[in-house]
Parts: sequence; C-alpha cells; structure tokens
Amino acid sequence: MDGLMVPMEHVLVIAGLLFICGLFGLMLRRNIIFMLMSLEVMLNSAALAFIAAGAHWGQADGQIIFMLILTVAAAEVAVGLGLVLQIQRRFKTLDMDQAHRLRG
Amino acid sequence: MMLELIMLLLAGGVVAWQSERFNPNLPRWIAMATVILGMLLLLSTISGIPADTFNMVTEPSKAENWLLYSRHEWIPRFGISLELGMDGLSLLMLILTLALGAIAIVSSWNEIEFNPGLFQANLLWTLTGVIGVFLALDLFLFFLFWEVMLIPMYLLIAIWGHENRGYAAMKFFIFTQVSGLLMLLSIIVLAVQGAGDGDISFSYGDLLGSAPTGKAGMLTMLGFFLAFTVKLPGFPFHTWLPDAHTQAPTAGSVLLAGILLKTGAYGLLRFCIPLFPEASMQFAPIAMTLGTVGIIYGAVLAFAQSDFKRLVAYSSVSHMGFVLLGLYAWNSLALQGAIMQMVAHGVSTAALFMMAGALQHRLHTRDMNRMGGLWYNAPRMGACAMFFAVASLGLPGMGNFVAEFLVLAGLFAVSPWMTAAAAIGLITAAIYSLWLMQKTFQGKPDEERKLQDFDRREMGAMVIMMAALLWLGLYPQPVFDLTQPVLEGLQPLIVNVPETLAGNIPGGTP
Amino acid sequence: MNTIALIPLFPLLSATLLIMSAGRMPRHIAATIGAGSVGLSAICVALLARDFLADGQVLELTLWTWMSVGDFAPRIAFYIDGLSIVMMSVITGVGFLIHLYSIEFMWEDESICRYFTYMNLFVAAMLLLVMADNLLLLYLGWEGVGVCSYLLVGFWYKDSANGAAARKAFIVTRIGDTAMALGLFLLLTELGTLDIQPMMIAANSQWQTGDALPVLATALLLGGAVGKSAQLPLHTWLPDAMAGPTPVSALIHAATMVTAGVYLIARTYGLFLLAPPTMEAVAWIGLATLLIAGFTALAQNDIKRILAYSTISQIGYMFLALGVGAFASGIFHLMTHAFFKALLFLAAGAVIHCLHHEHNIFRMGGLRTRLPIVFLSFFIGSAALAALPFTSGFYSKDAILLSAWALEDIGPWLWAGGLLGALLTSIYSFRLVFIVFFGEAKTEPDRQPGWKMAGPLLLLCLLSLVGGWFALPLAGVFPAAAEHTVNHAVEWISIGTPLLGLLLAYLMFLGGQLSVDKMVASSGARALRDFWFSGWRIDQLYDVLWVTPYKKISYWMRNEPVDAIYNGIVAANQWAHHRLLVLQNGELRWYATTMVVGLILLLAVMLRNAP
Amino acid sequence: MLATLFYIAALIALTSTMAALTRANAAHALIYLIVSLLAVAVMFFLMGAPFAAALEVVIYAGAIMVLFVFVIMMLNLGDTGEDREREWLAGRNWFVPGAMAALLLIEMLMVLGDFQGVTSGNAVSPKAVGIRLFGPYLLAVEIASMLLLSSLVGAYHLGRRFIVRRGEH
Repeated sequence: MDGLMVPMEHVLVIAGLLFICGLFGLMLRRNIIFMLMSLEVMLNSAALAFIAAGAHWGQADGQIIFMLILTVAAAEVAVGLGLVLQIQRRFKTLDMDQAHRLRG
Repeated sequence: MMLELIMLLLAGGVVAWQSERFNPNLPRWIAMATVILGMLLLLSTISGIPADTFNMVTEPSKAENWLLYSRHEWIPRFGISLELGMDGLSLLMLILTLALGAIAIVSSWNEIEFNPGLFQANLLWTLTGVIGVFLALDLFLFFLFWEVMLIPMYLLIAIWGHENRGYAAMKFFIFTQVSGLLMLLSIIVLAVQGAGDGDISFSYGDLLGSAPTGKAGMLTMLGFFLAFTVKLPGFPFHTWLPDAHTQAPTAGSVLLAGILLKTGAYGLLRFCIPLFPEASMQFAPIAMTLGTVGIIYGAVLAFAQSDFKRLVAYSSVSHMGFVLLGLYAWNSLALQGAIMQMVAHGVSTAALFMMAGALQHRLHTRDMNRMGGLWYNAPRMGACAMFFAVASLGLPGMGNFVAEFLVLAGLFAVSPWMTAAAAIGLITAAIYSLWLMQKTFQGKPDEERKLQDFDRREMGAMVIMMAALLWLGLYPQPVFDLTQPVLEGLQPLIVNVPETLAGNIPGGTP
Repeated sequence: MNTIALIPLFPLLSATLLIMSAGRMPRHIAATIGAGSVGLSAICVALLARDFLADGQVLELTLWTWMSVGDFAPRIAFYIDGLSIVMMSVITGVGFLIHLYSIEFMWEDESICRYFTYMNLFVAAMLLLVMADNLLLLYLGWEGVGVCSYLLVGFWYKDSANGAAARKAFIVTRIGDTAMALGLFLLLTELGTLDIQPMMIAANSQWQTGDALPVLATALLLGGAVGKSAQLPLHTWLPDAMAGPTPVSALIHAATMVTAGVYLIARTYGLFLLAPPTMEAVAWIGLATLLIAGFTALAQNDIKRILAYSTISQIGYMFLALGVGAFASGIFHLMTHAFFKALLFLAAGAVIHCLHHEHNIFRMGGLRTRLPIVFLSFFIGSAALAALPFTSGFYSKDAILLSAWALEDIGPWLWAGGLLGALLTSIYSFRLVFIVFFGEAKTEPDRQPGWKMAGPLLLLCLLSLVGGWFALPLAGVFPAAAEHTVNHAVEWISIGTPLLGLLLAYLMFLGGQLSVDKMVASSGARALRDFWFSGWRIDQLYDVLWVTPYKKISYWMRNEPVDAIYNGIVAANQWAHHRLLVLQNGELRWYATTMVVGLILLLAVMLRNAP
Repeated sequence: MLATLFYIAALIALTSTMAALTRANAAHALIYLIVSLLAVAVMFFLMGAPFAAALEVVIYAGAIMVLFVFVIMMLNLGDTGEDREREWLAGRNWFVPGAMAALLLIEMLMVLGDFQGVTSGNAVSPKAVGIRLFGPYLLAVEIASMLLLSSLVGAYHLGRRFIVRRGEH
C-alpha cells in the first residue's frame, strides 16, 4: 500500500501541538510520574516530526532517527523510573517541589 | 642549551618526586643536584661564548648579538614558535634564579615532612617556569611559562603552607591568574594586529614597534602592565603578597620574594615598555606615582606588623616600588638601579625570609611579640639578621644602596618632586628594619629559652648571601657591564622620553 | 702611597677577624687586636702627617672604580689634604686612646669581642668618611658611622630603652641623611659629578653666588650635617644616645662622628660660599643650638646628659664658625673639642666605672680626694670646655667669637649670642665639677682606674692644655680669611666671660651665696627649670607632631586598607551569587518553565530577525 | 478516505494526550497515554512508515508503558495521592503553564506559517530501513546499544530499593 499525501505543515502542526501538550504537562504537574509521561509525549512528538520528514523525502533516515529516539526514551524511562523509586523511598513523596535540595 | 636547561629542571622535578618512594631524604639531594647541574650547564655554556659578544649592543628585534638564540617551529599555523633568547639581562636573572633556588632548597632542608618529593618537585617546576619566563622570546611561550610558574607555587603554598594557607594560596592564584589572563588578551591583540597583513606572529622581534597607537595601544599596554605590576607587586595590586609570603613555607617565600617578583620587573623591562613605547611613556607618571606610593605605603605598613614574615613582605612591597620608579624613569642610571634592585632585593629578602623560616622552625611562631632578646640565645642568627636588616634599609656598601641610589639619582633628573617623596622611603625603611631587630633580637632575653643557633649549613648560605650583597655594594660593575648592552639596545626604542616625561610630571624640567 | 690604604684597612681587618671568630676569641686577644689595629692606623696617620707637613703635597689614591653607569663613575678613592689629615689624626689618635681606655672599661663585659668589632668598624667608616674623594664614598662612611653608632648605643641590647635610644639616634640622623642624599642627587644632576674637587670647580663655573640651585643644594647638604651633628632641629637623639657605653660616647658622640657635619660643610665649602643664605642659616642654627643646648645642660642631673648637651652646644659653635666663613676656626674648635670632650667623657666614664654605674651627679660628691687623677682630668677638661685662658678651648672659641664679631650686619648679634653661650658653658661645666668633686661624699668608689684608663686620661689632659698651640695645616684648604682688625675690648670681654661663669658657678654650687634652691622657689622659675630639664620640650613636640601620628596611622592601616577594595569585589560577587542562587532552587518545574521562557524568547528573536 | 483517517487519528492523539496529562489518577492517565501512542502509530502507518508504526506499538505503547504500570503498582499511591493530585490541578495552577504554552504555540505557528510541502506518499519498507541502519548509521546503532546498556546498569542500581546503605535510617 502506498502512503498518504498529507501536507507537511499539518503534520508539523500536530507534532507541535503534541509537543506543547507535553511541555504544558511538564510545567503543570508536580508529580514526577506525570512529568516523565509529559517527557514521553514530547519525545513522541519529535518522533512524529522526524517520521513526517522522512516521509516527505521518501527516505529511511526519518525512521532511523525515530528508532534512536525510541532508544533514548527507553533509556530515559528506565533510569527515570528507577529514580522515581529512589525518590519515593527517600522523600516519601513524589512531589518534586519538595525534593529540591539537590542532594541525596 | 636553554631548552636543555628547562628540560633538566623539569625532569629533575619528576625524578625528585618519584625518588621519595625510595627514601624521604632523597628528593632534596636530587633537587640540589639538579640546580647545581643547571648552574654548571649555564656556566659552561657562558664560558663558551666569545668574550666580546658580551659587549655588543643587543638588537632586540634581530637574532644577532643575543648571547644565545634558538628557534624551533611549534604551532606554525598561528605563528607560534619555541623562540628562546638570552642576553645579559636574562643571564643575570638566570644566575639569580639558580642561586636562590639552591638557597631555597637549603632553607627548607629539614622543614618538610609531608610529601617531600612532591615539594621539591614543585620547587623545581617553579624554577622551570621562572627560567622559561626569563628566556622566552615568543609571547605565547612567555605566557605559557608565566602560568607554569604559577601553579607549582600555588601548590607549594596550598599544601605546605601555614595555618591560613588555603586563603593565601587562592588569593595569590586569583590575583596572578586574572592579571595573567588580561595579559593573554593583550598578547593576542598584539599578535593579531601587530604583525599586519593577516599574519599572526607571537615573536618578540616581529612585534617590536608594531603596537597599536592611541587608546587601543594604551589598553593593550595596560593588560601587560597589570600582569607585571601584580607580580611585582606594585601598589595597589600588592595585597596578595603579604598573605602569600606569610603563609608560604620558607622555601616558597624565598622563591616568591627572591625571583617570582623579579619576573614582573623583568616583564616590564623586556616587554611592556619596549613593546608600547608611546603608551608606556604616557603612562609613566601614573606608574611612577604608584611606585612612590608603594614605597611609602609598604614601609608604613611594615612597621605596624607583628608577624615577622608579614613585615618582611611589606618591606618587599616598599623595595619593589623602587624598581617601578626606576623602570619608568627610563634613563641609564635609573634602569641600572632598577636591575640592581632586582638582584639585591632578591638576595636580601631571601635571606630575611630564610631567617624568618628558621625562627619559625625553632620557635613555632612568627609573632614578634613572643620573641625578643634572641641575640642572647642565638648570636650568630642575630648578627645575620642585623646584617640583612641594615642591608634592607639601604646601608651604603650593600647592593641595595647602590640600587636605590641609582634609581633615585636617575629619577631626580626626571622628576625631583617624585624623588623627594620616594626618598622618604629611606627613612621609613630604617624605622621598620630597626623595629624588626628590636622586637626579635634585642630587648630582654628569655634566658631559659633553648634556641638552636644557625648550624653550618645555614651559616654557609647566609655567608654566601652576605658576600653577594657586599660584592654588589662595593663592586657592582660586573652586573652593570652585563646589562649595559641590553639597555643600550632597549633605550633607543623609546625616542621621545624627555619631552613626554617632562611635560607630564610637575617639575619635570629641573 | 699605600699607607693611605692601610689606614682604614687595619680596623676593617680587625673587625673582620673579630666577626669571624664569632665571639670565641679570648678577651685579651680580642682587646689587643681591637685596640692595636687602631694604634697601627694612628702610626700610619702620623707617618702620613709627617710627610704632609714636610711637603704639603695633596695625596690621592684610587683603589678601584666603584661603579660606572653612563657618565656617573664614582671611585673608591681617597683625597688627603690638610683637612683630612687633621680629621684622621683626631680619629685615629683620640680613637686609639679611647680604645685603650675601653679595654679596662669593658673588661668585664661578656661581649667585649662584639664591642671591639663595632668600634673598629666605626673607626674604619669614619676614616672613609674623612678620606673620601667623592661625596658618594663620603656618604658610605657617613651611613656606616651611623649604623655603628646605632649598634654601639644599643650595645647593651637587653634593656629595650637602649634599643629605643639607638633607634632614635639612627632614624633622626637618617632624616638628615635623606636630605643629604637629595642634595647629592641635585649636585649629580646639575654638575654631573660627585667628586668633591671637580664638583666645586664646576659649581664655580656654572653657578653665580646666590643662585637658587646652590642654595638648595647646600641647604640639603646642611640637612645631613644638622642631623649628624645633632644641631637644631634634629639634635634630640644625642642626649638619648648616651645609653651606650661611655667610651662610645667619648669617641662617637663627642670626638668624631657628631663632628662629621662640620667636616662635610668644611669639605664642600666651595658650594656653601656660593650660597650666602645657607651660610647665614648655618650660623643661626649654630647659635640657636648652642644657646638652647647650653640652657638645657644647666638643668640636667645625669652626668652624661650634661656632657651630651654640652657637645651639642659646642658643635653649635663650630657651625657658627662655619656660618661666618671661619672654616679653619671651626675645624680648629672641632679638634680641641675632640680632645677635651673625649677627656671629659672618659673621666665621666671613670667616675661611673668606679661608682657602680652611677649617673646622677647629685649622688656623687667629694670625689676630688678619692679619685684624684679623674678629678685632675675632669677639671682640665672643664676648664678647656669653658675656655678658661690658655687652655685649648680658649684659643679655638676665641677665634670663633672674633670671626663672628668681624662679620657685617649680623656679626655682633652672633657674637653676643656666642658670648652668652660661653657664659652658660662655663657655668654648667663648673657646676659639674663642683657638685661631683667637691662637697660631701655620697657614694664611695670601689676601685681606682688602672693604667689603661689613667694613661689615656693624662694624655688627653696634655692635649687639652696644649692643643690650642697646634698650627693646623689648613692653609691650602680654605681661602685665606680676611685679616680683621682686632678690637681689644671685644677680646677682653671674650676672655672675661668664662671667668665670670666660673665665679657664678662657684657662688651657686660651692660657695652657696646664690642658692639654686632659692632661685627655683618661685613656680615660674621652677617651670623654667623643668622646661630646660626636658630639653625645651622639643622631644615631646616631636612626639606629638611625628612619632605618635606615624604610629597611629601605621597601626590604623596595619590590616591593609587596600584590601577593602578587593573584599568589596568579593562581597559584590557573593551578593550576586546569592541573588542568582534563587534561580538554582532545585525545583524541576521552575527549571522547565525557565527553559520554556528561554525558548519563547529565542523564537521571538528569530522571528524578529527573520526577513 | 485515508486522509480522514489520518486527521481522526491526529484528533484522538491530541485529545487523549491532553486527557492523559490532566488526570489525577496515574493509571487512568497511562491508559490515555497508550491510546495517544496507538493513534500516533496509526499516523506513522498512514504516512508510509509501517516499521516505525509497529515499533511504536510494540516498544512504546507496549514495553515502555508497561514499565510505568509496574512502577505505579509498586508505589501503590492510593486515594490520598489522588486527592492531592486534584488539589494540585486546581485552576489557578494552570495559568502560568497555560500562558507559556499558548505563547509558544503562537510562535511555533508563526514559524511554520508559510511552510510548503507534502509527504511523498511512498512507503519506506523495513528492508530499506534495515539497510540504512546497518550501513551509514552503524555507529549510531552502536552508540544506542551502549546507551541502553548503561541505562540498564543505571536502572538496576537505582532500583535496588531494599538494599539499605550503611548509615541510612
């Protein structure tokens, strides 16, 4: 099946909107888990933009970059969630406003 | 030879450092041997130079007539080369450096218990940097050595210093580093702009006479001036010095006072003034005022100190003011006086610091209020202290007098009023020097006190320094002969001395 | 020729030997070397003087060129003319006698070796001073004697009062020396040389009499002379300098070093002649000093302080002589003064030595019979000091007064002042003699002076008596003095005044007809006496004017005021650091928000710059 | 037809994302997020990137989100946590983030304003991706593997919650 012809600006606007949603969530939420989720959204929106670009040029590079982003996201989530566990254990809260002493 | 000398000291430092593993007494012997080897190397090289070369006027912008000259490519892309050159002035400074290096090692012979290998290594690396500074003709290389000299010294103070060493070391580092970076900026400006037609050159010879004019020249010159005046130290950039001197270990103080300060004076004479003749001469009245204020200010503050080393440190501030005066008066008398002051002050202050170190080692205090009457307990120390105290106050017959007399005599032709003001320093020097003697060696002795008098090793070092001062005071001609061709080469670089100076200083035309 | 070089070399060598022995030399050897070296110098001087008197040839000897920078090339060189010969004879002759005396005086001191080191160094430096052919070498000797004086005044270093006196001596003279150094700079800059004889020739050709420059130059030299010779206003160090051993006072602070100022002016008379205002100032300074010191001496009760003030006063006479242009008379008085003042000091030292270090004259008395030799010496010394007829002091002082009288305009005033001074001299000298040697005994001497003390005393007695008949070989040195008609009335008054003083002293202190106690009964008189006793409160004045402010300023600044600038920079940095620390608060959302703000701003800039 | 599908997927992605980020309950939010990811996967597929779409579903919506689920389960936040979340989500807290987001959006739209172009419509096969990936991007693959390895080590280290270090509590 051949792909769809979508105007690039539409895809980019959607990616941008998703990105801003993530950013908005990052600024809004105090819970570290939600913050991580927001980061995922932002990474995902970037991935979307890359896929769109790859589709535009008909090249594989967009997807490759997507895979790299995926790797980064996976690594980030793994470490991030590990940190979440530590934070919960140390501070007995997930509220990042309270965990601001910058030291363990 | 010059590169070999630098390498020798560098390597000697490494060996001394590592030798500590075998025997904690080994490093000092290795350090001593390295310095002596360096001296021998220097002397053997000089003896190979034809005698009449010493009388030839050094053309600063040409490779000829330098006693020794060598140039190797280093980073040709930016016009940086390993360009080293030695003339009479450098030679004099090298001899002073190596001699005082040996004295410094002697002065801390039994003092260092913690990590003696690294200590001796830092000592030698400081010497490496200083020697590099005295030899470098490429400004980039010069800056490199300028920094090389700083870091081991910082470590010497920060690791082996006294109670407040962290503060003192950091202050020393920040002052010299900040001013050094300003100088780097100036060097780059000069290198980029100086050579013209898009080429970059850091070579001293290429840059002579190519300084920017007007305001830009003044600003570039100030970068150099600041770096050198901080090191000198000139008022009001001297405040790192009392702290650094006081907190440094004895050998560190000896090196600091004896030679590190001289690099500032050397830099002014070799680089700052010749590279920026116009700006320097415009600036001369201010520099001379700073010198005069420094002389009196240092002397007044020296009098108020109760810490032996601090007192001597302030006396250094006072004495180095004469150097600043002499350099900016820029006539033969004053310049020769300034050079003589560099040598004589190096020796006399090194001796006083060695004295202070010896006292601290024995009494565990530098506080003069807890001394007094030490002559009774240690007459040999007393006699030495008296000798160097009167040397420091400028007694005729010692090198310091020759230096101060020539500086003031030369300055008088330029500015009688400035001379009169600076001469007050002769009185104030007497006040603090004699006060020092009173508080330490005179007064009521503590007859119970057990004070080990100078032993043969220390006495030997002292006698050598006394002999040197007397020689400089009674027959200084060899020193003058050595530096005369250098000055004759440098002086023509500044063509408009009398007018600028006379026009700027009140009473400039007597 | 080489005898010239040997003269300062002997004491110098001896000092070096003594230093190198590091105090371990047995005291009789140290003493022999110390005194013997000066004796050898004295013999050399005598040989030299004999030759000089025979042929009058000025001798010059260049040892080496000290330094040569540009056109400035002072040499280590000697120039021996009549003036130098006179000075060298005094230094080595009197010096040798005092060294001899010192052996006995200092025998019991533990540091006799150090003592002779300093003394020998002093003699060497003093010889350099008077033999120097240029002012720079002279300055070397000048400062050298200053340091030796410092070392010897503070010889007994265990008492910090001695140290204070020594420091005061050095620093006060150093003030003068600094003026002198400036004078040297001026002369060097203007005349291009410091060699004394060529310099005076150059001055004569370049300058007119009364020009500003010679006046300035000589005024600066005068500053040096005033400091070294303890003249107003820099005289305050000399009384305190009596803290040193008495032979030191005799040698340095009476016979030789303090007269260096007189020598300097005489040596450079060619410059001073070009500067009449300075000459006049020299005369007035001399006059003021001799009067003030004379009055002060009247009120003292420490035997050495009296002699110290008397020294100041006598040097005032020498300055007066120089000021009126009677250089030869000044030098003549210098020599006779060296004899009789050394004699007085040595005799006073003998008294002190025999009375367990008693200095207060009111605790002495009746020593005439107990210490006859000392009495004889002291009496002859006082007679010479008071210028009783036919003593040496009489001839020299008379010459000075007559020269003063002969001067136009101010001459009679100077003469009258000098006469008043002579009266005072006579009174205080004999006050000393009467109180110490007459009356009832208060302290018993515990010993008699031995031959090493008595010998020099007797020799100096002889010199004090006959010194006035010496003809000094100064004819070739100074321009011939104008023959002045001698006014006989003036001469008789000059002779009579000391006798009047003697009479007054007798009435006040021995006969009891004029009781001092009654005189000071009124509060005004007592205040006057206290005023004189304190040396006209000049010390206190200097304390308030200079010493205290210097100390205060210095202590106020001791913690480095300049550092305030750098501490200010540090404080500003720390302040900014704390303000900026708010940004680094560890709140993740805050970071996110600030990043967004940054992003917004960045985009805004991009949009604005986009075409 | 397909275009409509694309825009519907986009709408679902946006709304479910918004919903995910404004939930008080983490588990609910996670479900919304998975929905969003699936919608994005649809969009990938429609744009001609079937391999990427598959990865999005398998790894993103599958593996990564499962990690979240595990953590939420381990933390066991409960109702108090949910109440507090509601409190934090009160209206006044929306103002600054909302304003910022709006500003940024406006700027972004302005940047994208006159962007011309269209997706090619040609699908890029997994084979092509694989050839590129193990050709010019080999180094990137290695780096990515290193990254994953290091994150593995890091996560393992951080996750040892029951090993109490000496001196703590």
